[in-house]
Amino acid sequence: MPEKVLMKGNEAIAEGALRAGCTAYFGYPITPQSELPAYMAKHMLPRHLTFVQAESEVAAINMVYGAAAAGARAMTSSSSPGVSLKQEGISYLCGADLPCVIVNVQRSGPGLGGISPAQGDYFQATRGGGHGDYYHIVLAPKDVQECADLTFEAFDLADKWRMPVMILADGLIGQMMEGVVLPPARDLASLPAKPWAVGHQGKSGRPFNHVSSINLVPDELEKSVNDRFERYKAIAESEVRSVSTNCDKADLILVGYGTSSRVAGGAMALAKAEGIELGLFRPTTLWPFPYAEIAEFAAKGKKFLCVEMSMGQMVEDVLLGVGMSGVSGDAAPVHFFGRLGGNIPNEDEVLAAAKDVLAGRSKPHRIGFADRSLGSGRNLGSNRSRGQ
Amino acid sequence: MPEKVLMKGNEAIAEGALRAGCTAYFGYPITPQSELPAYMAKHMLPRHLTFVQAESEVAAINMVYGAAAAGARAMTSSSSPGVSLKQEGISYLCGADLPCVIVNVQRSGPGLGGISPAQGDYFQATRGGGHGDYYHIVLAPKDVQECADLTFEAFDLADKWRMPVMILADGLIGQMMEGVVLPPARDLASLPAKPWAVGHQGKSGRPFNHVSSINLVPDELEKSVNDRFERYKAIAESEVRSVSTNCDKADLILVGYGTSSRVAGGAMALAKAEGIELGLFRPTTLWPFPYAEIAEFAAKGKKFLCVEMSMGQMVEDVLLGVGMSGVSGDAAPVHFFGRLGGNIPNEDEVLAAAKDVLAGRSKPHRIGFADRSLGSGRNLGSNRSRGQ
Amino acid sequence: MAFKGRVEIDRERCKGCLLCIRSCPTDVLAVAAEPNSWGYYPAEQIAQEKCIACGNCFAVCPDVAITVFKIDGGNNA
Amino acid sequence: MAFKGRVEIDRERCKGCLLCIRSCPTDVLAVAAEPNSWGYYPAEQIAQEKCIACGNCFAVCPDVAITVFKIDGGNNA
Amino acid sequence: METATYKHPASLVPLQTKYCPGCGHGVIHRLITEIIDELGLQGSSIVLNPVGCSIWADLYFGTDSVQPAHGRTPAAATGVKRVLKDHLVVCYQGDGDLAAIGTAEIIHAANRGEKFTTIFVNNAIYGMTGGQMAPTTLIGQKATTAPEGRDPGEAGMGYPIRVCEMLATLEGTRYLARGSVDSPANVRKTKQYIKKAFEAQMRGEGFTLVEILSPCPTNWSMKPNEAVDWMVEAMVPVFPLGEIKNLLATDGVAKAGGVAGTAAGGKK
Amino acid sequence: METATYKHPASLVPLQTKYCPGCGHGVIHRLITEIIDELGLQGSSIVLNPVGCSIWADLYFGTDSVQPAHGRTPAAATGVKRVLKDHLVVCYQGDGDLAAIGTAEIIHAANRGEKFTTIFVNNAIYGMTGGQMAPTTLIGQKATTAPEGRDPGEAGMGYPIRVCEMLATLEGTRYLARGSVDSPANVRKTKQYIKKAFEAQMRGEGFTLVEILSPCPTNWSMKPNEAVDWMVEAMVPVFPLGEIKNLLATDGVAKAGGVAGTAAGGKK
Amino acid sequence: MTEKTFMAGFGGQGIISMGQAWIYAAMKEGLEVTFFPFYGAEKRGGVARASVIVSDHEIASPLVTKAHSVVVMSSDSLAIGEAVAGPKALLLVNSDLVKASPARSDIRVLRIPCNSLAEKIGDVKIANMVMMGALAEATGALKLDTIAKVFESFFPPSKHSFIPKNLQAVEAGRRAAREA
Amino acid sequence: MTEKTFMAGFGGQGIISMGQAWIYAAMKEGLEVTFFPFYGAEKRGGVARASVIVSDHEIASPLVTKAHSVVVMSSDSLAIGEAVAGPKALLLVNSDLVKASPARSDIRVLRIPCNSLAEKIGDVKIANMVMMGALAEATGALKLDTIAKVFESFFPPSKHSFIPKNLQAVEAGRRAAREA
Ligand SMILES: Cc1ncc(C[n+]2csc(CCOP(=O)(O)OP(=O)(O)O)c2C)c(N)n1
Ligand SMILES: Cc1ncc(C[n+]2csc(CCOP(=O)(O)OP(=O)(O)O)c2C)c(N)n1
Ligand code: SF4
Ligand code: SF4
Ligand code: SF4
Ligand code: SF4
Ligand code: SF4
Ligand code: SF4
Ligand SMILES: [Mg+2]
Ligand SMILES: [Mg+2]
Repeated sequence: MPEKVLMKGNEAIAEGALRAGCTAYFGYPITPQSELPAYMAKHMLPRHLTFVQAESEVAAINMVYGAAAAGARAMTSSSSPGVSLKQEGISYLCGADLPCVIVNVQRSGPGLGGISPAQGDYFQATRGGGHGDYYHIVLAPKDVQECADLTFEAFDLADKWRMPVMILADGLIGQMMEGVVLPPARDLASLPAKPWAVGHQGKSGRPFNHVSSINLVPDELEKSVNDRFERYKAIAESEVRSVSTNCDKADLILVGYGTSSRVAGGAMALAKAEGIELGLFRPTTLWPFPYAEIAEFAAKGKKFLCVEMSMGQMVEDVLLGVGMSGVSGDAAPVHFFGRLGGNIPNEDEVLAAAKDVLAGRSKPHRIGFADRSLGSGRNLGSNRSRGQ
Repeated sequence: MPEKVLMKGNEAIAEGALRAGCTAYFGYPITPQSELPAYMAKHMLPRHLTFVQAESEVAAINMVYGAAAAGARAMTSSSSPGVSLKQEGISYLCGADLPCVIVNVQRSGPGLGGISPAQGDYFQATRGGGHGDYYHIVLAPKDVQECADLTFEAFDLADKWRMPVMILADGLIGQMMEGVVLPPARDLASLPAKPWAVGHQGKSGRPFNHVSSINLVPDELEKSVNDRFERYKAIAESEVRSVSTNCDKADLILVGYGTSSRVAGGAMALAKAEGIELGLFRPTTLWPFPYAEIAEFAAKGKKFLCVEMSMGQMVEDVLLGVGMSGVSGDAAPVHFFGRLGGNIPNEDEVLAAAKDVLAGRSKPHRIGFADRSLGSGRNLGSNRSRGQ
Repeated sequence: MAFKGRVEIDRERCKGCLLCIRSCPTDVLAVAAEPNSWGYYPAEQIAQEKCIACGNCFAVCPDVAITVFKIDGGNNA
Repeated sequence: MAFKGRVEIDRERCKGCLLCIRSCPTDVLAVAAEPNSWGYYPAEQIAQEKCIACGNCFAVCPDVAITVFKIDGGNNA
Repeated sequence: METATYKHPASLVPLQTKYCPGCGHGVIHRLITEIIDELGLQGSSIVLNPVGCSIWADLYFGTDSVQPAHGRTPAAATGVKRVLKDHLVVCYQGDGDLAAIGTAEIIHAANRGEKFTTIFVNNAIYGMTGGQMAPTTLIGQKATTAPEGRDPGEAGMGYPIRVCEMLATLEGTRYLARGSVDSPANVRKTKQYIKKAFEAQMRGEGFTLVEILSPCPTNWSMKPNEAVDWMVEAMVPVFPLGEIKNLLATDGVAKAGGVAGTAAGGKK
Repeated sequence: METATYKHPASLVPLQTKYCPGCGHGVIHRLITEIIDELGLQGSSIVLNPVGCSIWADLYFGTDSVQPAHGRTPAAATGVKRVLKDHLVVCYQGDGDLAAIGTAEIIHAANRGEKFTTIFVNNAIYGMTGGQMAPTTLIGQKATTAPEGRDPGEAGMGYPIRVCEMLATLEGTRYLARGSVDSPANVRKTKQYIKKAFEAQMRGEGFTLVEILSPCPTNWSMKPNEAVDWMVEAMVPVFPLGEIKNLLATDGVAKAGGVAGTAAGGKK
Repeated sequence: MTEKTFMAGFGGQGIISMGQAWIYAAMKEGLEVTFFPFYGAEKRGGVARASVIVSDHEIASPLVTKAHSVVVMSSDSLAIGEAVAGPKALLLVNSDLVKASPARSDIRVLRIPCNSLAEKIGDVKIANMVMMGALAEATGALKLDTIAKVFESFFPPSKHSFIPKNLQAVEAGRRAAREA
Repeated sequence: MTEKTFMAGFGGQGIISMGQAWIYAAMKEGLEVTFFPFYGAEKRGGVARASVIVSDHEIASPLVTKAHSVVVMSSDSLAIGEAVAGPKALLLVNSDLVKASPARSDIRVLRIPCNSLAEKIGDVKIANMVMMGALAEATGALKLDTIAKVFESFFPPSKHSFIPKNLQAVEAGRRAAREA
């Protein structure tokens, strides 16, 4: 087995990208992902690969657009406000069917908010914060190992499906250090050909390639979107990923991704120690979301407790999944526990929330009715400094 | 009764804003809303009001941020790609609790897409295309009269709840001309005071005001978001609006907003002529969405057919509403009919889709499974030109 | 260095902007009386023989509707 | 135009950057031996009597930790 | 015997364009493709066409093309050129695209000395969206968003931006020239500017840009010939023609003439 | 009897700042607030603090404040000033904020002649995010994103941008000066620049900006005194101090000295 | 009464102003109106098209798909106009420019020599007003009995001198429709 | 075995490198590790804190809330360290800088004079390594028997000359913990 190395999540994403054959990185500094561009600068420049500190996130995503159009495995990374600025660009990338990898190491919002970890960009990532009908694959690493592995795979998925793939991490995942076994580096020559990319037209003799998202003929544009959605359907069928633990034995399933799934896992262990069985369901792909899996659990009458570092976003997908089950929402109630603003839920709070659900002490989550059980536990993530 | 005047939707939005006391407009040109800034320029400059053609949509939304912070009734308008660029700014406005009005006259995406009417930005508008947990009111006018009326009201709602209010129209609504009775102009002196705004501190003697969205102390940021969500709850309770027509008599309810609701209304009339009863449910507020109303219909076992100029976005909210009903999704199935790319559904297609639902010929809409009944009807919105 | 020349104008390509006409030093061109199928009144040669193949008309034509030919042995210093 | 002067340094406000020290023309200031409660070693007056109230130390102090007093009648041309 | 001395370039697709009669884009397309032909680069050229009337350009250029978001053409061109270092990369931009929404992108591409060539079509108006004020709109010139004319006074609409002169202050720029398509002579000069820029790019020198004054009869509400006259009378005095900065290896002495004059532009 | 001749300004909140020891932001805050005191504008001043280390500025300025998105400070200041025409509006920006992400916003605010004053703190680095390259980073200067130093050559990292010289090409700018906080004398000169700019703003003249060279010992990995020395030795030669452009009504003769020199900057 | 009209013609032929005048007059006659011009990206040329509806009750979809009446001003727009025509629709063609005959036989065709009638009045630009008069007459949707007054508020004062010619054009159109 | 440690101290005291060395050594001893430093916006000063977990099985939450062991390097961080300490936790304090006594009585306190031990070895900067030695000894979580080899790969070659002193520091810490 190859050696384990110690890395930050941000660095593992960077190294995973390099090993996947990323030859063009464009980014703009922002906490808590700045180690990522720094790592790229350090390792790409000596190898004469393209590293550009762009003038802004908007420029960075459009540089990715250009590099991807030219056939490179291209990447950008940022954190929440910076990712908002990329929304037009992401919509263009999707509209032009360009593969690339986009990393969002989420921090707390809205607005400038804070720089501590959060999961408030789930809607943006999975519903297209940009304009128009589009989706792209969203992968949520839960640890440093997955930072490397999922990023490595992201480039393949992007090329395979000709779409951006987003790595949706958060400040904790990005800043955390763990041991990681790195995937072996790809041989650039082994990467798939991109006959649609621009460049070297003369040598190949193919017709001219035009990378573009415009189509002013409604029927044609409609067809191109329909065709893209056919691809989405194929992706939903073949690429959806999730991990279930102990869900058969338990009546209540904790649902969380990334950091939240780690905390939920901790709560599950605490519960077990107290003789309470809890399940854990972790979507690894947030788009496509594992609706069918949720529906199956719902059909068995399981209860759900969604754990998020937000006011409740993924919970909507769980509700939609339950809606596909054929049983009524009352038969498979979905509860929610969230912390935010840079606060990370802890195992004890989650366990307490789970006990509340099991004991019938808490009401299910109601979209648009804000009936949320929000903790007010101790703050460990505070950056308060002396004197203020 | 005051006289009816003939106006484009874009102009009615502009005039509604001026009558509501909008004294500061910032925008960047984009089809199909360019008449709006042109109208503003023509009518604001001679009155020495603030009209600025900004260097970009990003600048425009941040100018709105400044003007709103200074207490003005401020507004910006754009269309889909431009609104994507405003997402960071919108998140900031929400995070700083600033009132303003943002207009999106939607065109077809993703990317550059087309310039013809579409409704592909529903997710972006209602789920926060920007980062972090936030919502804001979204109003969907269905005709030129509502362009004026809802925009006029939008400023009041924005001030009342201290949040941006979005007018979500589309190219058809914006470009269409109809007769409209304009609301009487507000007396600027009668507008509510804004003790939180910056300026004139010396005269008032109040403590200094700091308009900001930053809070690096997680507990404090969490509290501020929680407080804001309490406000959201109050809004959901008091500001939700919708119009139901013939829903009691019908087994199948057409659901649509804006242009789609007009077309659905046309289909309903055609159906009636054939002796078929259809209902029409039109949300006027897209956020807060009338979930309770949908749930009530679902509880009565109604079927739904969502009509959108998209691949299916609002339909998710209808599904969520059904999920709140206590009946299973099978008991109140939700179907979907969409046209896009600048194609506008027509009455006949919608009627045909409704008949399919009633006859059990079509499958319900499945999120993530792309089981959609997309028409391929004749294209009337095409801009194909000769010779190409 | 003037040559003897000749121009061809693609009537259907021409949009009738008339910029070629004003730029011709020898008044070879004028607007046609009949529109093309797009409804534009194209430029046409009214004094082909005066053409010196200078390429001015070609230079300013936004629609590349003109081809200029140099007639060999037609040098007239 | 030099005056007789005096400076006060807020030990707790001072972050020990020592920029004041190098800018004092008459070497009034030096770094203290004991840290303040933040752990910084602040500037302190070692030759208060040499102060000419020039304000140089104040001018460069990033933490506005210094107040300069002019002592009236203390002109010494 | 006859020889066609001036004819349709091979790299220009033989299509009727969607541009209005008398629009300058067509001439500029021809110049670019003629040079691509002359340099034998058709099979290794990439044109980035902007959002603006020249959004159609990819229909007309017989080369590979990339169509990025409005104003971000220089950023996308950076991505393309960094990947395809031996290709001719042409970044085609309008004045709204380049000098308004894309200001940051052009300045930083120029400052980084990106090795592509920008063709900057200055028609002092937003063509595609129907005649709004551009950053290069002249004082007093009418636009839908400046119905009484651009007013840098009370309305605070600012002044026409001289892009070449502004970019000349950046060290990454090697060649900045301003041409015009008003007359055969200026069309020919403009072609020489573009050719110099393309050649410099292929030699791997730094950032090159050719600004081209170009008529938009439609949105200026003029006939094509009036438009051309107005360019000469009104635009050229504000946007002086010539090589604003030339630090090219082959051109010997550096010229930076245009800049000092403009610095005091506030007094004009 | 004693009089406090140099003391804490009334408009500066008496708090220990969060800035690092030897950071230039503190001095600059003091200068601004001293002038606000002198002009009697505390109750009618609005400071817009950027995203950058000076994100904290609203804690320290005893005035109303507005905190906009990173780089968009000039856009937000435009909104504020257009609404509150009789207020002193101070737009405080770092070099990442102003010269990178906010390039378009500063250029267009300047070109429109917006009647606020920008205080541009040039510390040649991204302070808050931990030492990335800024547009004003010097050639060879190390940064986390330029681990071997800024390299305008193969790495294509571009050149330090001289903001005042670039803005001087825009007609909307009335007063552009560059100061430094390296020494008492330069601190005093800088104060005069700021005061001129504020006074011009209150007279309703056009766009005014004072760039201030400022140390970031933390990210330069230097002691405060080394940082100040480096400013004088390394930064000032690249960013010459003085009034780069002065077209103020009260200052008589227009100066635009800095600009011509910079135009040929490519050769330096 | 609901009259759904589809108008098509070459850009610059005044399709937009015809539609606007039509619904303005309708509004003044107390009707509900809606007018949607298909907008394109080309600045000049291309086919200009509009959906125009006037009705004595609320109008649902503003999109005309099965038009009661279709106006075709140029030969280019004949095909598109025919395609939108509903069963038994009325097709008004500008016979001066449209030489071809419609393919459909299930619709009623009225040929109005708009250009020549307009030229007779002295301005080919008012061919659209000739057509509007014909449309009113043939459909009966608008009375146009107060059209003189209506034009006064429709046209800005600077254009009031053109009103008499426009009225003549409308009248010529009505007559042509009656006689056709 | 799972050892959840919370480390806190004044910025610049090497909290981050202590945590990194700790988990690096643990990883080399075959354990699962996770380290999360709370990151703030201030560049200098403020309390540096880290959640550090080593375990012989997969680690769930990387966040330490009920710490088994707490390291407190400065007086500032005592309160915060105590708050995170779990029941019967072990609290290691740098007795040279932390003069106050912990408020909690349910926890075991070890006072290690890190600074003075480090100064004795010749560099106050290695106080953190003294603490690391003490932590290993007191918790038994790490053996540190191959620490010399571990340091060789942990430190970049340019810093290898400092390894002997670091080893001495670790050893001094172990001894101090044994004796405390
Ligand atoms: C983000 C965004 N904003 C605005 C637009 C609308 N838009 C299209 S082209 C254009 C400007 C065209 O002007 P210019 O760049 O000068 O090109 P021209 O048409 O004059 O050649 C604008 C604002 C858009 N497509 N995308
Ligand atoms: C949209 C966005 N991008 C990036 C950031 C991260 N960020 C915060 S401050 C900053 C730059 C700080 O540098 P500068 O403007 O030079 O100010 P300084 O800290 O040096 O005073 C950046 C990139 C952000 N907050 N928002
Ligand atoms: S080539 Fe010269 S002479 Fe001949 S038609 Fe053209 S412009 Fe006239
Ligand atoms: S310049 Fe070209 S398009 Fe214009 S009239 Fe002459 S031939 Fe026709
Ligand atoms: S005021 Fe002048 S002389 Fe006195 S301590 Fe300060 S710098 Fe020295
Ligand atoms: S300049 Fe100020 S902060 Fe720095 S040492 Fe002197 S008094 Fe202290
Ligand atoms: S609108 Fe102007 S720029 Fe656009 S094609 Fe027409 S003339 Fe050319
Ligand atoms: S990081 Fe630099 S700019 Fe920021 S506070 Fe510290 S010294 Fe100042
Ligand atoms: Mg233009
Ligand atoms: Mg900086």
